[in-house]
Amino acid sequence: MNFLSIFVLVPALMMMGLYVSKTRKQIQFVTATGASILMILSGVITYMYLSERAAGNMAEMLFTADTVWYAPFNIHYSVGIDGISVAMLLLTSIIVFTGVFASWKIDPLPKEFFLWYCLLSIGVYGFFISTDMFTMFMYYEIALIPMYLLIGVWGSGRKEYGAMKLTLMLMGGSALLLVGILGIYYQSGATSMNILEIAKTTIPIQAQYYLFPLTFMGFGVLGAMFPFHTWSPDGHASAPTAVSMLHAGVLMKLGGYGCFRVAIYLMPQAAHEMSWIFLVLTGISVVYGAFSAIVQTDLKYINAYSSVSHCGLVLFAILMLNQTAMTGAILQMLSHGLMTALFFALIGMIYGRTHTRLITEMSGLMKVLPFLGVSYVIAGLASLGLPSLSGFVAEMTIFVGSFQETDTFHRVLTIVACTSIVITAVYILRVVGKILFGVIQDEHHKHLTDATWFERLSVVTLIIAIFALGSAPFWISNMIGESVLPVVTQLAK
Amino acid sequence: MQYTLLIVLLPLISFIFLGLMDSKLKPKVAGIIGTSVLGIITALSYTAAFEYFTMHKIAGVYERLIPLHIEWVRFTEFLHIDLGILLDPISIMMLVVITTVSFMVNLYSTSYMHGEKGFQRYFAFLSLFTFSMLGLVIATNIFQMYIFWELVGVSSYLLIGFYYTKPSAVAAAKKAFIVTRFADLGFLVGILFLSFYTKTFDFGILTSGNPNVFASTVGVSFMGLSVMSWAMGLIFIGGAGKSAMFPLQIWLPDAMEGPTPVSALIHAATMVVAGVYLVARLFPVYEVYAPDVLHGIAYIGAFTSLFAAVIACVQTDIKRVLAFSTISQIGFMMVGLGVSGYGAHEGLGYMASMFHLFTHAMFKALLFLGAGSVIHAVHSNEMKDMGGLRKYMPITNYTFLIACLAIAGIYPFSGFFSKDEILAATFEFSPYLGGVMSIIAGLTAFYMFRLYYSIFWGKGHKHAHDHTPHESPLAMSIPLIFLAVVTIFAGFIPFGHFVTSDLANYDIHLDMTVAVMSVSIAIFSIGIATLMYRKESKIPNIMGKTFSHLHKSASNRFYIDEVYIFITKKIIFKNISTPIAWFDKHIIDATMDGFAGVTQWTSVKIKGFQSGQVQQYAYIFLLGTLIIAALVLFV
Amino acid sequence: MAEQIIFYILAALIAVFSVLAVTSKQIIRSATYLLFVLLGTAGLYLLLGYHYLFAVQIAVYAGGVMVLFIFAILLTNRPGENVKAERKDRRIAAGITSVAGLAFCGHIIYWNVNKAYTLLVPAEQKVQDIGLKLMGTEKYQYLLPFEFISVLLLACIVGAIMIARKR
Amino acid sequence: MGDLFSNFLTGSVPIEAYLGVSLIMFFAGVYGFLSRKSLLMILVSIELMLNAADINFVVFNRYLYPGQMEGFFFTLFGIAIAACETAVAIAIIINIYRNLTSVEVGEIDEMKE
Amino acid sequence: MDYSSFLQMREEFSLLVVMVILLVYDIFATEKALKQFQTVALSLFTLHTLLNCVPREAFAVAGGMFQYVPMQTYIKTILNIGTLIVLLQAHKYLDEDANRVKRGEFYFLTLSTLLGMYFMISSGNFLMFFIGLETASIPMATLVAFDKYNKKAAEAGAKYILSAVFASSISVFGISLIYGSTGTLYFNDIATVFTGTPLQLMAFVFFSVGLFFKISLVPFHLWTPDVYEGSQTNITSYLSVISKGAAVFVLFTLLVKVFPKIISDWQPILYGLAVLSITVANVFAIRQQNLKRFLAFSSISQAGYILLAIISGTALGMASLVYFVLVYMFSNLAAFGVLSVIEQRTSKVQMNDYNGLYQTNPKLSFVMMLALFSLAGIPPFAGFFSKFFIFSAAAQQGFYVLVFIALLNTIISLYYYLLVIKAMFLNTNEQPIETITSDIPVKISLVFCTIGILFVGLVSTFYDQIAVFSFGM
Repeated sequence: MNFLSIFVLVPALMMMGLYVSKTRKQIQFVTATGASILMILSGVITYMYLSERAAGNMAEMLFTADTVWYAPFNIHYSVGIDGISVAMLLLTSIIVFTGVFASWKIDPLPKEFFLWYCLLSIGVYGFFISTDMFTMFMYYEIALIPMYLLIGVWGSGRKEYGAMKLTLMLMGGSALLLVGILGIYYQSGATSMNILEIAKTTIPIQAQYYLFPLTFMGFGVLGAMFPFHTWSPDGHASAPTAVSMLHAGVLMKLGGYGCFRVAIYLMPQAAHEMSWIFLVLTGISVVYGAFSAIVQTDLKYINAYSSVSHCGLVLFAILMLNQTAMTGAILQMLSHGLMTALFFALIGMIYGRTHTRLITEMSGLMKVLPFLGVSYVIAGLASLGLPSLSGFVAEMTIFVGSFQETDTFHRVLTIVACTSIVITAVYILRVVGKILFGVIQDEHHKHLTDATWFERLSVVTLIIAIFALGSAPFWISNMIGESVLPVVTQLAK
Repeated sequence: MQYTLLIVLLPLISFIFLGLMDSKLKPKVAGIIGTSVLGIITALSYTAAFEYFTMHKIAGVYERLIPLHIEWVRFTEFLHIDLGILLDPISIMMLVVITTVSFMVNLYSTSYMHGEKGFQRYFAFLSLFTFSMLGLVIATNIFQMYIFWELVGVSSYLLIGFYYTKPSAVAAAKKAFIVTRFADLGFLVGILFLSFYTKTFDFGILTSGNPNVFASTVGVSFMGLSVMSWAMGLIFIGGAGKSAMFPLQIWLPDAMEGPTPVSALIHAATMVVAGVYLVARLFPVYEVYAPDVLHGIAYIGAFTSLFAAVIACVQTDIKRVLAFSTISQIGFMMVGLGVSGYGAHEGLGYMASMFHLFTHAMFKALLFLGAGSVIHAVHSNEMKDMGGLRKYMPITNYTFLIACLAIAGIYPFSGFFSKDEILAATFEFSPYLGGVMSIIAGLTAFYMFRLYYSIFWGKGHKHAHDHTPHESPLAMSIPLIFLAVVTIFAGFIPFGHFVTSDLANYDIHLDMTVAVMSVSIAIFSIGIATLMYRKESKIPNIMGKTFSHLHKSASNRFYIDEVYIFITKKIIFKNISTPIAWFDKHIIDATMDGFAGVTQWTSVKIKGFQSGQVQQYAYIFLLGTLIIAALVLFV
Repeated sequence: MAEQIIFYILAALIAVFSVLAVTSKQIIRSATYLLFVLLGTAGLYLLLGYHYLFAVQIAVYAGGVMVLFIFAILLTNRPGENVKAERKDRRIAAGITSVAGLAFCGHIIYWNVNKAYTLLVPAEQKVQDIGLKLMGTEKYQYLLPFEFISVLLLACIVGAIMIARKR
Repeated sequence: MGDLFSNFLTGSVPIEAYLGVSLIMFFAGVYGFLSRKSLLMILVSIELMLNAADINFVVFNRYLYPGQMEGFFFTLFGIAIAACETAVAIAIIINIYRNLTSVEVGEIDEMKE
Repeated sequence: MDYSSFLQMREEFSLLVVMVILLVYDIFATEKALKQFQTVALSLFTLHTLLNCVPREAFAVAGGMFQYVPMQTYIKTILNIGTLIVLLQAHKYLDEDANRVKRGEFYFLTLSTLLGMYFMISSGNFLMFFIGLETASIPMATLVAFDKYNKKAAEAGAKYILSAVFASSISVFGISLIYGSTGTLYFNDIATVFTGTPLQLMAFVFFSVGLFFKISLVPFHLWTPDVYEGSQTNITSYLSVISKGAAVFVLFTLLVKVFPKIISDWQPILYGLAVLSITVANVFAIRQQNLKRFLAFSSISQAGYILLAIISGTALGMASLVYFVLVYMFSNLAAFGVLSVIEQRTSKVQMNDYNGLYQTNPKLSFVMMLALFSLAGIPPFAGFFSKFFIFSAAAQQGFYVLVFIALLNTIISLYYYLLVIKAMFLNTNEQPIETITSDIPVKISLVFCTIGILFVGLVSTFYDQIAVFSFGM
C-alpha cells in the first residue's frame, strides 16, 4: 500500500460517507467533495510524475509498491504508474467528477446510485494503478458488476435487457481473460503475477499462440471489438447519464489499456504474428461502427456505435505495434473518453428535457437550448477530429503511426481506417443538423430551459479538457510516448 | 517580423472573446470589435508585405522567413507537427488578400447583417474563419496546413449554416463539410504517403529541391503507381475538394445558402482558392516528382472550368451564377498551375495563376458584395425578381459593372492581365487546351453580362411589392468602392516582381496575339449577351428550346448532384449503412442473443430429467455409474 | 463335495428368491422371499465358517429387520390389495440395465478377481477372538467403529422415533 | 454342528461362484429398486443390494485374505448399518403413508423439474 | 488395550459430550429450564467450536483407523462455524410451538450427522469411513423429513433416504470389491497396492459414486433439488453446505491419499463430471422459480467448480478447496439465511415474490445480493478469490480448457444470480414482502456471513493459514 492506493481509498471513503448520509444535500456534499479530491489528486500525481521524470528517474514504473497478498499464488498487491496510467487517472478523475455533477439530481435512490458509482470508480482507478495481473483482473471485474444495477435501476428504455446483455458479454470477455492470465502466469514460469516481472521472462511461443488471442479478445470485448461489440449500443442506450459517461469514457478504455499492458507487452512474438487477425477485426470495427451509426435514430445508439468505431481505432493502433501508433492509441483513449463522456452527458441532459432520444422527434433545439446545443456541436466536432480539439491529435498520431508499417496490408487497412473520419462527419453532422438546427417541431420543446449550473459545470469541465488536450497535446503526448517505449522495446526483441 | 504572429492571433482572440460573450455583448459592440480587429490585422499585413518585398533579396531571390516555429506534437523521430509562420511571396500575398477581403466583408456585414439574430455569433465565426485561413496560408509545414485546412472547413460549415433554422442552409452546410471532408481524406492519406518517404512535413525541406529528401521514394510503388504520384495525387484531391474541382464541386453552389458576405469571403475570395494555394505551395514537388499529376491537374482544371461556365450560363439564382463562375475561375488557376514549369519563363503559368488568384479574389468579392447589396434591396436571389435596378442603386451598378468587365477580361481591368497570362501559358503548353480556355473565357464574359443585364437592366416592375429598392448604406458601399478601385488598378501591379515559381524576379510581357484574341472573344460574347439580355428578348427562350436538352442538363447542373444523392442516399445509406445496421442487429446481435436463447431452450428441453421420480433418479444414477466405469475401463 | 452341493442349493435358493422378491406382485410375499434370501445368506456364512456372522445375520435380519418390514406392511397395506402393476417400459428398461450391469460386473470380476486363493483351512472362529478384536485399539481391532456405530444407532433411533411418533 | 459342517469343507467351491451369487442378488436388488412401485418393495430391494455386498466381504475375507478379519467385521457392521437404514426408512415411509395414505413411489413426485 | 489414545480425538469427544449433555438436558430438564434449551445448546456448541479451532500435531488412533492431520481442524472448524450459523438461523423456527417439542431431536440429529462427518473426514479405514458416511446421511434423512406433517418434507425425506441408501449400497459394493482386490481396508495399505487393475478401477468407480452422490455431482445430483425444496430451509442450508463441504474434503483426501496411483484415471472422471455438473446445473438453474430449487442447482454447479480444485490433486488445490468451502459456506448460508427468514415469516419462496424486496427490506436484499455476487465470483467479495484460486490450481496442472469451460459457465451462473438481484432491486411489486424485523440470532448469523463474504477474500490471512497445512496432506 503506498499513496497510489489513495485513488482506491477515496472512493471507498466516499462510500462510507454515503452510507451514513441521510439527506440529498449530504449525499451531494460527499460525492462532490470526493470527486474534487480525486481531481486534485490526479493533478498532483501528474505533477509528481512529471517532476520525477524530469529529475531523471527513468524506471519503467514510478511510485511502485509491492505487498505480498496471496503468497502461494504469488499474488501481490503491487501498484505503480507510468505515463499511460497517469493519463488514464487524469481521464478517470475528470469523468468521475463530471459524472457526479451530471447526475446531481439523480432520482430515485440517490444514495444507492452513488454507492455503486463509487464502487465502479474504485474498479477503474484500481485497474489503472495495478501492475499485478490478479489485482488488475480483480479491479476489472469490480468495475463490471455495479454496471448491472446502475443500468438496471436507473436506466431507461430496455434497461433490463441492456444491463443483462452488457454484464454477461463483459463477463464472457473476462472469462477469456482469466484463462489468458492464468496461462500467462503459469507458462511464463514467473514467480510473480506482476506484469513487470513476467515481462522479463519469455512465454513459450506455442503458449503465446493461444494466450494472445485469449487475452486480446478478453480485453477486446470491453474495447467493443467487432464482433463482440453489441453490448455497447444496448448497454449505453439504457444506461443513466453518468454511467454511460463513465462506461464509455473510462471503462471501455480498460480494454485498450489491458490489450496494451497484457496482451502486447507480455506476448510480443505472438503479437507480431497474430496481429493481422485482430487488425482486420478492429479495422472492421472502425468502419463498421461508423457506418452503423449513420442509420441509427437514437442518439445514444449513434454515440455507442461511434464509440465502437473510435475504440476500434484504439485497438487498431495498438496492433500496429510501433511507438507512434501506440501513443496515438493512448491519446485516442483519452480523447474518446472525454468527448464521449461529453456526448453522453449532453444526451442525458437533452433527454432529461425532451424525454426522447430519437433524432426524428427533435429539431431546432439550438434555439431553446443554446448552451447544450453549442456544447453538442463542440462534442461533435471533437468527435470528427477537428484540430484543436482532442480527437484530431489522437487520430493523426494513429494514422501517422499506422502508416509507418510499410506493407500493403497495413497500408490498405490504414487507409480504410482513415475513411472513418469522413463517415464520422456524416453521422455527426446528420445528428447536429436534425436535432439542433431547423425549426422546433414539437410544441413542448419551445419551453425548455437551458442547462443548470451543475450541468454547466460538468459540461464546461469536459470541454475545457477536450480543448486542453487538443491544443496543447505535446506534454501529454511526450509523457505517453516515453511510456510506450518499454513495450516497443519488448516488441523489438 | 515577429508581429506577424499578431495577424493570426488577433482574430483568434476576437473569436474567443466574441464567442464566449455572445449575446452578452451588444450587437453593435461585437461588430465594432470584429471589424476593428480585422482593420488592425489588415494594416499589419500591409506593413508586413511592404517590409517583406522591400527587404534585401539574396541573389535576387526572396528569402523564406520563419519568424516563429514551435514543435506542437512529435509523432516519430522525424515527423512532428510544428506550428510556425512561414513568410514567402505567396503567403504574404495571401495575407494581403485575406485580410483585405475579410476586412471589407466585416465592414460590409456590420450593415448587411444588421438586425439579424446571432449577429455577435456571426462576427465570432468570421473571426474564426479569418484566423483559420490565415493560419493556413502561413503554415510552415503540410500538417499545419492540414490543421488549418480543417478549421477552415469548420468555419465554412458554421457560416454556411448560419441561418440554422433554414433546412436548406443546414443541408448545404452539411454537404459542404462532408464533401470537403471526403476530399481531405485524400489530402491526409497523401500527407501520410509523402511524409513517410520524405520523413518530413516541412515545406522548406520539401521544396528545397534537395533530391536526398525524395531519395527513398525512388522506385517505390504502391499498388501499381509510384508513391509520389499517389502522394501528390491524393494531396491534390484535398485541394480539389476545397477548390471545388470536378467532381467535388457540388458543395459550392449550395454553399450560397450562407449569408452573402460569407459567400464573398469564403466561397469566392479565400477558402476556395486554398486548393490552388496548396498546389502552388507544393509546386516544386509536383513539378519535379509528379509531373503526371500536375498535367492531370491542368486537365481537371480545364474541364471543371468549362463545365462550370456552361452551367453558369443558365442558372437563374444570381449567387449560383457567381458560384459557378468562381468554380470556373478556379479552374483557370488550376490550369495555370498545371501547365506551368519551374523557373523564370517556364514558371509563367504559376505566376499567372497566383496573379489571377489575387485579382479574382478582389473582383469576385466585389461581385458577391454587389450581389449582396442587390439581394439586400430586393430580398430575393432570383433573376426574375430583379431588373432595372441601375436607377435605384447606382454605386452597386457601377461597381458591379467594373467587376464584370474585369472577370470578362477587358483591358485594363485586372482580370484581363491575369487571365491573359494564364491563356498565354496554356497556349504554350498545348494549343488545344489554350483554345478551350479561350472559349471558356468567352463563356465567362457571356454569362457575366447575362447576369449584369438581368439585374440592372430591363424592366423594374417585378419588385414593386413593399418598398422601392434603394442604394445600400455607407458601410456596404465603401467596400464596394474600395474593391472596385482595386479591381481597376490591380492589373498594373508588376506581379512577376513579387510572386514567381522560383522566387526570382520575372517581368511580364503581354503576349499580344493572345491578348487581342481573348479581348475580342470577350467583347464578342458581351455583345451576344447584350443582344440577348439587355432588353426583354425572345432569343434566350428560343435558344433554350433549341438546345433544350443541353439547357435542361445545364440547369440541373448536369445531374451531378443527383449522382451524389444517388451515391449517398442509395449506395451509402441504403446499400451500406442500412444493411450493416441490419447485419449488426440480426446477425451479430442475434448470435449473441442466440447463445442465451439456446441455453434457455436447452433448459426447457432437458427439464424432463428432473422428473421427480426417485426411481428415474436412481436409474440415471446407475447408468452414470456404469458408463463411467465402462469409460474408465475400456477407453 | 457336500459343501459344494450345499453351496449350489443355497446359491440357487438365493438367486431364485432374490428374483422372486423383486418381481412378486404381493408385497407380503415379497418380504417373505426376502426372508428366504437372508436366511440363505446366513447359510452361506455358515458354509464359509463364520458362525458368529450366521447368528448375527439371523438375529438382526430375520429377527429385527423382517419384523419391521412386516409391521410396516401391515400398517400400510390394506388387506387383499395388490400393488398396482409397474409400468412395463420401466420394467424393461430396469431389466435391461440390470442385466447389462450384471454382465459388465460379472465380466470384470470373473476375469480379474484373484483366484489364487489357498483354501481352505477350516477356520474356527472363536467368539473370544471376535470379542477381543472388537474391544481392541490396535490395527485390525475394532473398538472405535464399535463405539462409533452406537452413535449411529442412537441417532437412528432418535430420528426414527421423531419421525414416527405423533407429535 | 460346527464339526459337522467343517467336515464338508473339503471340496472347493470356486470364489467366482460366491461372487456370482452376490452379483445376482445385487442386480436383482437394482432391478427391484428401479422398477417396483411400492416404497416398501424398494426397501426390500435395497436389503438385497446391501446383503450382496456383505457376502462379498465375507467371501473375499475367507478365500483371499484369511489372515485378518476385516471383511468379517465389515459385514458385521454392515448388517447393523443396514438395520439402521431400514429402521429410518420404514419410519419415513410410514410418515409418507400418514401424509399421502399411500406408499407408492409414483405418488412422491410433487417436486420436479 | 490403551484406550487413552482415544482421548486424542478431541473434536469428536467434545462434540459427543455436547450431544450427550443436550440429550440428557432435553429429556430430564424441567419445562422451565427447557426454555433456555437453545441458548444452552448454542453456547455449548460455540464453546465446542472455540475449543477445537487450533490445529495440533498429526496423529493416528486405533491402529490407523483414525488419522488426524492439522488440516482437518480447519475443515472441521469450518463445518462447526457453518453448523453454528445454521443453528442460529434455525433458532426462530425451533422456537415455534409446533417444533419446540422436537428441538432436542433437531440438535441431536444435526450434531450426530456432524459427528459422522468428523469421523468421515478423519477416517483412515474404509469401515470407519463407511460408518461415518452413513452417520452423516441416515439421520440426515430424518432431518430432511423433520417437518413431518408437511407433504413436501415427507416426500423429500423419502427421496433422500432412498437415494442415499441406493448410493451407499453401490458404494459399499464398491468397497467390497476394493477389499477383494487389495486385501485391506486401511487407507495407507491400500495406497501401496491399488495400482489400477480393471477390477480395482471398477471398484473405485462404484465406491466413488457414493461420494459423488453426497457432493451431488451430475448425474448423481437428481435428488438434490427435490430434497432441497422439500426440506425445511435451515436443513437445506445444512445439507448444501456442511454435508457437501465434508464430502468434497473427503473426496480430495481419498483421491490423493488412497488412489494416487490411478490419478490418470480419476482425473478424466472428475473432468467430465465437473463439466457436466457445472453446465447441466447452470442450465437447469436458469429457469427455476422456486428459490430453494434455484439455490440447489446453484450449489450443484458450485460443486462442479470444487472439482476443479480436486482435479489438480496438489497442495495448492487442497488449500484452495478448503478455502473455497469456507467462502462457499459464508455465501450460501447468507443466501439461505435470508431465504429462511423470509420463508418463515411469509412462506414465500418464489422468485416473483421477491420482486421489489429492496423497497421493503433493504438490508436483507443487500445481504442476499452480497451472497449471490460472492457465489457468482464477483470481486471484491470472497467468492471471487476462492474461484480464482480454484481455477488457478486447475490451470497450474494444465487444465486450461476445463477452466475455460467453467468460466464460460460463470456467465450463465451470473445470469441467473442476476435474475434474483433483478427481482429484488429492479422489479416492482404490487404486494411486496412486508418489512421484516429479524430476531437476534438470525441477525448475528447474517452479520457474521456478511463479514465473512467481505473480508475472507480481501484479507489473505485466512488463506495463508489454510495453506500452511495443505502440505500436510
